[in-house]
Amino acid sequence: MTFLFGLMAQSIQMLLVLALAPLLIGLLRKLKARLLRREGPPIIQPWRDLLRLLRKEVVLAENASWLYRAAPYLIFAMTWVAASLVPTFATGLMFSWSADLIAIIALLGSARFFLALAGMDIGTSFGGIGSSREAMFGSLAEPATIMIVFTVSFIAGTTQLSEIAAYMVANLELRASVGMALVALLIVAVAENGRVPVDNPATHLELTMVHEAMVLEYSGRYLALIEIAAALKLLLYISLIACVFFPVGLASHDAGPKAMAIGLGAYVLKLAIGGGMLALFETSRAKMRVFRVPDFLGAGLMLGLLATLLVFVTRSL
Amino acid sequence: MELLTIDIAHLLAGALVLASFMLLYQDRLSGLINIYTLHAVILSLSVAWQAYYQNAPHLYVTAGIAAVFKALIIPFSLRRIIKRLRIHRTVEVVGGVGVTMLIGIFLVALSLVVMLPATAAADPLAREDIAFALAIVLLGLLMMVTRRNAVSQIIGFMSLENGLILAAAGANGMPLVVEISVAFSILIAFIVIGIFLFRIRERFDNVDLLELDRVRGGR
Amino acid sequence: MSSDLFLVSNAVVGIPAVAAIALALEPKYRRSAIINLCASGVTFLFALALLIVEPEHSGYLFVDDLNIVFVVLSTFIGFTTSVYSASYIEHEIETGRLTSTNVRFYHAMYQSLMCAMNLALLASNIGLMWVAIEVATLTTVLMVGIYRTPHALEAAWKYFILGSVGIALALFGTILIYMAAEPILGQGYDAMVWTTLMQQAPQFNPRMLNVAFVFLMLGYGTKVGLAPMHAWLPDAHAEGPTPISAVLSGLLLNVALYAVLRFKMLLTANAAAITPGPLMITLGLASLIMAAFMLYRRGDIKRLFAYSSIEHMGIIAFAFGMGGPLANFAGLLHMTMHSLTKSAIFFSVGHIAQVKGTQKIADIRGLTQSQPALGWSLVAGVVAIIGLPPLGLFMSEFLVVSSTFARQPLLAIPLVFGLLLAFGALLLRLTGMAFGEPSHDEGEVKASMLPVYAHLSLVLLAGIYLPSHLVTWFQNVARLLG
Amino acid sequence: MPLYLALTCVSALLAVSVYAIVDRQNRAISRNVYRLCLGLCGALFLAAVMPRGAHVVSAALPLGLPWIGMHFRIDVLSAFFLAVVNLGGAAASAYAIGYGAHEKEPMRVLPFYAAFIAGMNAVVLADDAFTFLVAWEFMSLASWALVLTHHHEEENRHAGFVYLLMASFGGFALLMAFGVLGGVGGAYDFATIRESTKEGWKTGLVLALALVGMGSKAGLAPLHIWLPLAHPAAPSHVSALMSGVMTKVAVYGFIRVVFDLLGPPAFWWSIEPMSFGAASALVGVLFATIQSDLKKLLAYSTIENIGVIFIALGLALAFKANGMALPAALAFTAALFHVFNHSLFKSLLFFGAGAVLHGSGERSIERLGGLIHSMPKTAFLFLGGCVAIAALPPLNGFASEWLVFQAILLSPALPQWTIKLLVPAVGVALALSAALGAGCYIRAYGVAFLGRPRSEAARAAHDPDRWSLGTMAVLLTLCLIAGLLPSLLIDTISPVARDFVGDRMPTQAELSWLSIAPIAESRSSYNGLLVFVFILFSAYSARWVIHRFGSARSRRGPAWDCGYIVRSPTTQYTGSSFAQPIRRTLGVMAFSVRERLDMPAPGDMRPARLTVEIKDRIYDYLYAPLTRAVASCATGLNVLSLLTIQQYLSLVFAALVFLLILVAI
Repeated sequence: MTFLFGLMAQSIQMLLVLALAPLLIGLLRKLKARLLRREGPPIIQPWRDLLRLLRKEVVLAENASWLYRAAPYLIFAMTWVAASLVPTFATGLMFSWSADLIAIIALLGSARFFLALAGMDIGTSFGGIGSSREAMFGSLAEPATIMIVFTVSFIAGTTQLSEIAAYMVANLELRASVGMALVALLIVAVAENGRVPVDNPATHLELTMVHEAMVLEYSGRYLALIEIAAALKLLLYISLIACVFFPVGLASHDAGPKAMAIGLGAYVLKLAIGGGMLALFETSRAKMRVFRVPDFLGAGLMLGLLATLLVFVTRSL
Repeated sequence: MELLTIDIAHLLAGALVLASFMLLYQDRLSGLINIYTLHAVILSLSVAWQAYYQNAPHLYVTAGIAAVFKALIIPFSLRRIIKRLRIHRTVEVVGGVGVTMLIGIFLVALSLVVMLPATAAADPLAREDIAFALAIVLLGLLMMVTRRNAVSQIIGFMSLENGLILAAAGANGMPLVVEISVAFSILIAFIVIGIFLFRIRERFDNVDLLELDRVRGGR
Repeated sequence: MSSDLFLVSNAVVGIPAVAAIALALEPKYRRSAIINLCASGVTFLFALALLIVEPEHSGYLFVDDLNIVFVVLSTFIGFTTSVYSASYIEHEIETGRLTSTNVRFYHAMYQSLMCAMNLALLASNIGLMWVAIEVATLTTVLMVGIYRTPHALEAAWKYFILGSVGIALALFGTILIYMAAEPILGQGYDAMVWTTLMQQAPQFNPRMLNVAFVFLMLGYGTKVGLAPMHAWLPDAHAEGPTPISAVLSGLLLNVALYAVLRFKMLLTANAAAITPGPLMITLGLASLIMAAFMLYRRGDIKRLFAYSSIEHMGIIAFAFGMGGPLANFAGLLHMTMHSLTKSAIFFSVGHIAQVKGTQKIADIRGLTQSQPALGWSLVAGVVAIIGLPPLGLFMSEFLVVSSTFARQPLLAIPLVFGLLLAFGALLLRLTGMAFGEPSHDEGEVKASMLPVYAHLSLVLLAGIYLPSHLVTWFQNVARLLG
Repeated sequence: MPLYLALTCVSALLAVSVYAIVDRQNRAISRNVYRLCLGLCGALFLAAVMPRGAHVVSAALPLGLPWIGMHFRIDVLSAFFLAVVNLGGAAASAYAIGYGAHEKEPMRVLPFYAAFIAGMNAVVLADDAFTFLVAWEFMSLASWALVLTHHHEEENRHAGFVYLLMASFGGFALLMAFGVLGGVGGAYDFATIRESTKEGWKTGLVLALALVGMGSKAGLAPLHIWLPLAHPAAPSHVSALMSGVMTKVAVYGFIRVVFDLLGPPAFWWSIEPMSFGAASALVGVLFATIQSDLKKLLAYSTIENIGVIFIALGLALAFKANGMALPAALAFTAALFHVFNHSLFKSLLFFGAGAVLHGSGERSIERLGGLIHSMPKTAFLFLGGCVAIAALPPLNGFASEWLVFQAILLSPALPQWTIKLLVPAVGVALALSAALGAGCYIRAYGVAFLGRPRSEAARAAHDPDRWSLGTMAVLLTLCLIAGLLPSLLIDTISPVARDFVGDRMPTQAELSWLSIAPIAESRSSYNGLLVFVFILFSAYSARWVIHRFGSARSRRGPAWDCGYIVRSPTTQYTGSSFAQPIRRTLGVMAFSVRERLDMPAPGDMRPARLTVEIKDRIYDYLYAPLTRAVASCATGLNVLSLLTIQQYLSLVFAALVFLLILVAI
């Protein structure tokens, strides 16, 4: 019985993230439009686009290989799994232990790996540009993330997200290192999701784009998969921040439906807030040159390391 | 009487050292050869005296070899050689005779310092003898080092070897002295023949230094 | 002592002497080569026989554990070299570099050299040993100069003069030893015999011994080829016929070393005298490092390996200077292995020089391609000489370095430095000579690879397995050396 | 019993190399030799894994150093490494049954190949210093000969020279280390060394020497310069052996000396391995990222992985020194696990590179491209290798690096501040190298296998023979298994950990769902299998849903490429342009990059060209001065060979007088 319940909770979460991700994007676009005094598209719009794309026929370049065709599914699957392993409304879901924080980050890494490869498969210059930049950003963003993981798990003594969340709920304490880690994580999140100021998801000016350049050749269902994967990634990062730094309202896996409902509500609220803040941030910033991005990420990395070292200062472990 | 014998031995050994100094000083080849002859004669005398003093008959043989071979044959052949090679008139430039002399004196002092304490046990004649012998050896080596002319270097070597014979003779009742002197005479004969065969005019390695560098650079 | 006539040791000395006379009379070079070979073979057999018969002590000769090592080794290499020289000399005559008279002379000298060396090793008294070594010098001088080219003559002459000075110094040292012994042992023959000297050494006048050792070390050290008295060695090796280079490196250096060791024992026996170790160590290290650096600028293949001989003599002197069971054992082993390996290298180098018609390293390339047998045996030889396993020199170098480092870490560092330098130089040259595009060959040779293979396989065997007899025997000798 | 089997196999391998020489005329010789090697490696593998009667079996032969003999021994550690070595050896041999047929001069490979494998096995089995060093140097020697297989290229000759020189440098370091351990008496067998007591300075000395000796063979920076020269020079299956296996033998040596012979560690021992490991990880991956020669790239990435292993070993030392047995076991297990993994996927990748080299004749990725079409099978297998070595889940590379991270996360419990603060820094290096590694392999695979062929050779390339492909497939499968079920390997390794760091990780096989939890499930856990199943499930469900409800139609058309219509493959991103961001951002500090762009004026028709020159700082500042110094000394001393006899005589004279004065006073 508990098994079935657990399974159900887990699958609810999987479907939940899947459902929410495009809506988050929609919300983001809407808010940005409103901030620019425009009547934006409805929040549901991304879902519409996706469904249309899914029904379209795919146009493949002549020399597209099997890898090119398999990549979207892999990317989608990896991101989805990663996203559904992050506690959203409840901790300690059935399979949450099957991958800890490091593994989740690594899963995103493999998604990036295949995305970058797909970008190079057709052999166009833009794909290459996108992939090479993506590779560089990734190779700076990942260590920063790992550093954040170090900080958090040095404090909480675990890399299981559920446990971290539980710890954070249990003893709420303000630390310099936590603050730095939060900032670093925000930087990483912005970079990883290709938001302004690192990349502009809305443009098609070739030279400013990273993510868009890689997927330039994709169309139809493949494009849809990649888009939703991107949305999932954004969702993942926000819920990560939420669950590590603002774990209020998280239900535990054995709690009753009521707690679950509360958790759900809290989660949606957090997402909305996150989206709102991101929208504000993006509208208030201009995109930076590509070769300034490493400094941006480097700052994140340094913050992460500093946070890790400060852990020892603030609390003698 | 005892003292007299010792004094005579001393006299001869000292004369030998003196002769070595003269060799160091002398810069004309023919003159060198004459002095070497003198050197050899003194050697044979002192060896003979040792033979008499130690009444060791076999030393007379050594003395004989010295007298005949070194005092007659070698100088004779050397003279012929330098005539053949047309270097009998060469007067070689001996850089800084004074310095050489000083070094020579230092060497004599050194040999005394080294030898006298070492041979405290040995009988007086032997110990002065060996000290002088060492001095002669060192002087001979010094001569070989300072002279550039092959023949004079040879003469230096031979004077060195005379010192050895003196030492061998001086060592009381040392066996095989004859054999050793014979072996040495053969050696010297070879050297002299060598000079003649190899037509060595100026130096042992009869090519100038630049040439040497060119030849050996690749070795 | 009429019975002494029938002693084995006499045979070891006598046979070469007789053979020398016979060869001097034999005009046909083929037959004389065969005689040479047989004589050396028989000598080697008799040397082996020395192992079986109980230690003998006749009037002028004597046998003990120490010198028997040297005798067996040198007669063996003398034998293999004679095998090699047969084919080598034949080629020289065909190419007209040597006339049959030269060869006649060469063979006679070869045997008399053997005789002199065996005599020096077996001589029971220091005077006789000196005479023998002097004769050996003379004969080798004549053989080095045998090609009569200006370089050969120059080399011979250089060797002759430096050698004679060394000999003279050694004689003076010998006389001093006698004078040190004479007050205790009384006048006459006894004061020059090893056995009595060793027994009475503690009573000798130490200062006398010190002075004597200085002369002996420099005198015989010249023949060992230790820096700074080494100058004769490279030229003599490079300009003479290759069998002689092999004999020089493989035997003559050892004989001189043997003399040094004997006198070292004498000094160690006397407590009051200076310990000879430091002097030997200094000279050894000097030779090692000097030679190692010299290896880099060598353009002549035989000079290259001549310098490597200096280097190895340095190592050996170092080992014996360190003393102690391990180091001495290592020294003996290293000496044996070096003799075998180096002569093997010279064998193949000789043929290589004949094939390529030059000794210039720059003109020798890609041997493993064009001359597989010669090339690979050169590779094997060099690999052995730079002390890589599984060949014998690795074991000795292992012992030397590790034992030194355990005792005197600071001494081990220059040692290792020198070894690495030499390693680099030889490897560099080897890579150039053995690999790459082959340079063209002047002519073919009927190379006799047998001696090379024999030596190398012995070295290989020793690197993996040392028979227990040999080990115990070496250990005795090591103990003897103190 | 297993020991004797192992020794027989080793001697049989030597016999094989002799046979290869004897029977060189035979046409089928190379196939025979490789078959034999395959069989013998298999037998040795069995000997490693077969149950040993005693916990430790040892034997002594009357060879080697007379008064010690040759000691051999199999304990858990040597068994593990024996397995690794022979797995690699068997794979290489199997691959070479097909691949070796293309060798022009088989006689320059075959004898040394068998000897090489024999040497590596002997190192692992050796139980006294002499035997160890003999086997060690023998291994170097054989591999040197293999590096010189294609001796016609100047660079290979140079590689061989540098390689053997560095090897003997390391050998001497080890020799001295064992000299210290063996002591004045010369007690060189490991049993005695274990018993003997060591003073502080001695342990420090031995540690440093061991690090230098083993590190120079393993390719630890800054002793790595030979590695990227030598490994690519050899034939590919040998490169696989050298990179995948020989470096592991060096790791074995380090563990044997430092964890076993040297006795209980002090905490500062861990500093050297960790910092040098971190340095190598970074240097290796950075240089790998900018290489355009496929095999060089792989060689550099070997340096990176060795760095990772040494980091883990350093951690293990730190924990062990502080008596924290469980974390020590975790770090140690991580190290060995990574050893195993790296030997698998590095061999796989080198085999792939060999297949590419043979199929297209090209080693430079700049002239390749589109191989995924011309050699699809190889492309698939190589992709697997890339994913594995890029430490991406669910393959095995990630599993072991995950363990290393877990070990790092335990470091706060360490009492010493130096280490406490050093470890996070090392962690950054580790994370950075992992991420860069992923980028590096994206580049390698993307440029070489994807896109459009940049040369005719690449277009005409073809898959290799069955044997080669089969071997690669097997290796990939092993990678997958090791990645999905790490628990199996962890449990096989843990006895080693118990013997060498005093404790073992909790048995993983008992955990639910076959997941792994190093310390406790509440702390951290990972389940490769489940993640893999999840991914497959969601991917396939997505595909099913889309094809069912969306559309499954697709047609081919020209690439969009923002409307550009230049079809020439030169418009693609090249390897060097891909690496440009890395060069710009990190290149300046790691390697002094100089980029020169020559852009023609508008209207000028000549092509613009960009020249990039990269200098290895380590080489410039460490090795170049050394070589210069030696050269100048040699030239200076060379005067000694140009003197006249007179001057030589004066040398003698000076020596004599000097000594006489010495004696006089």
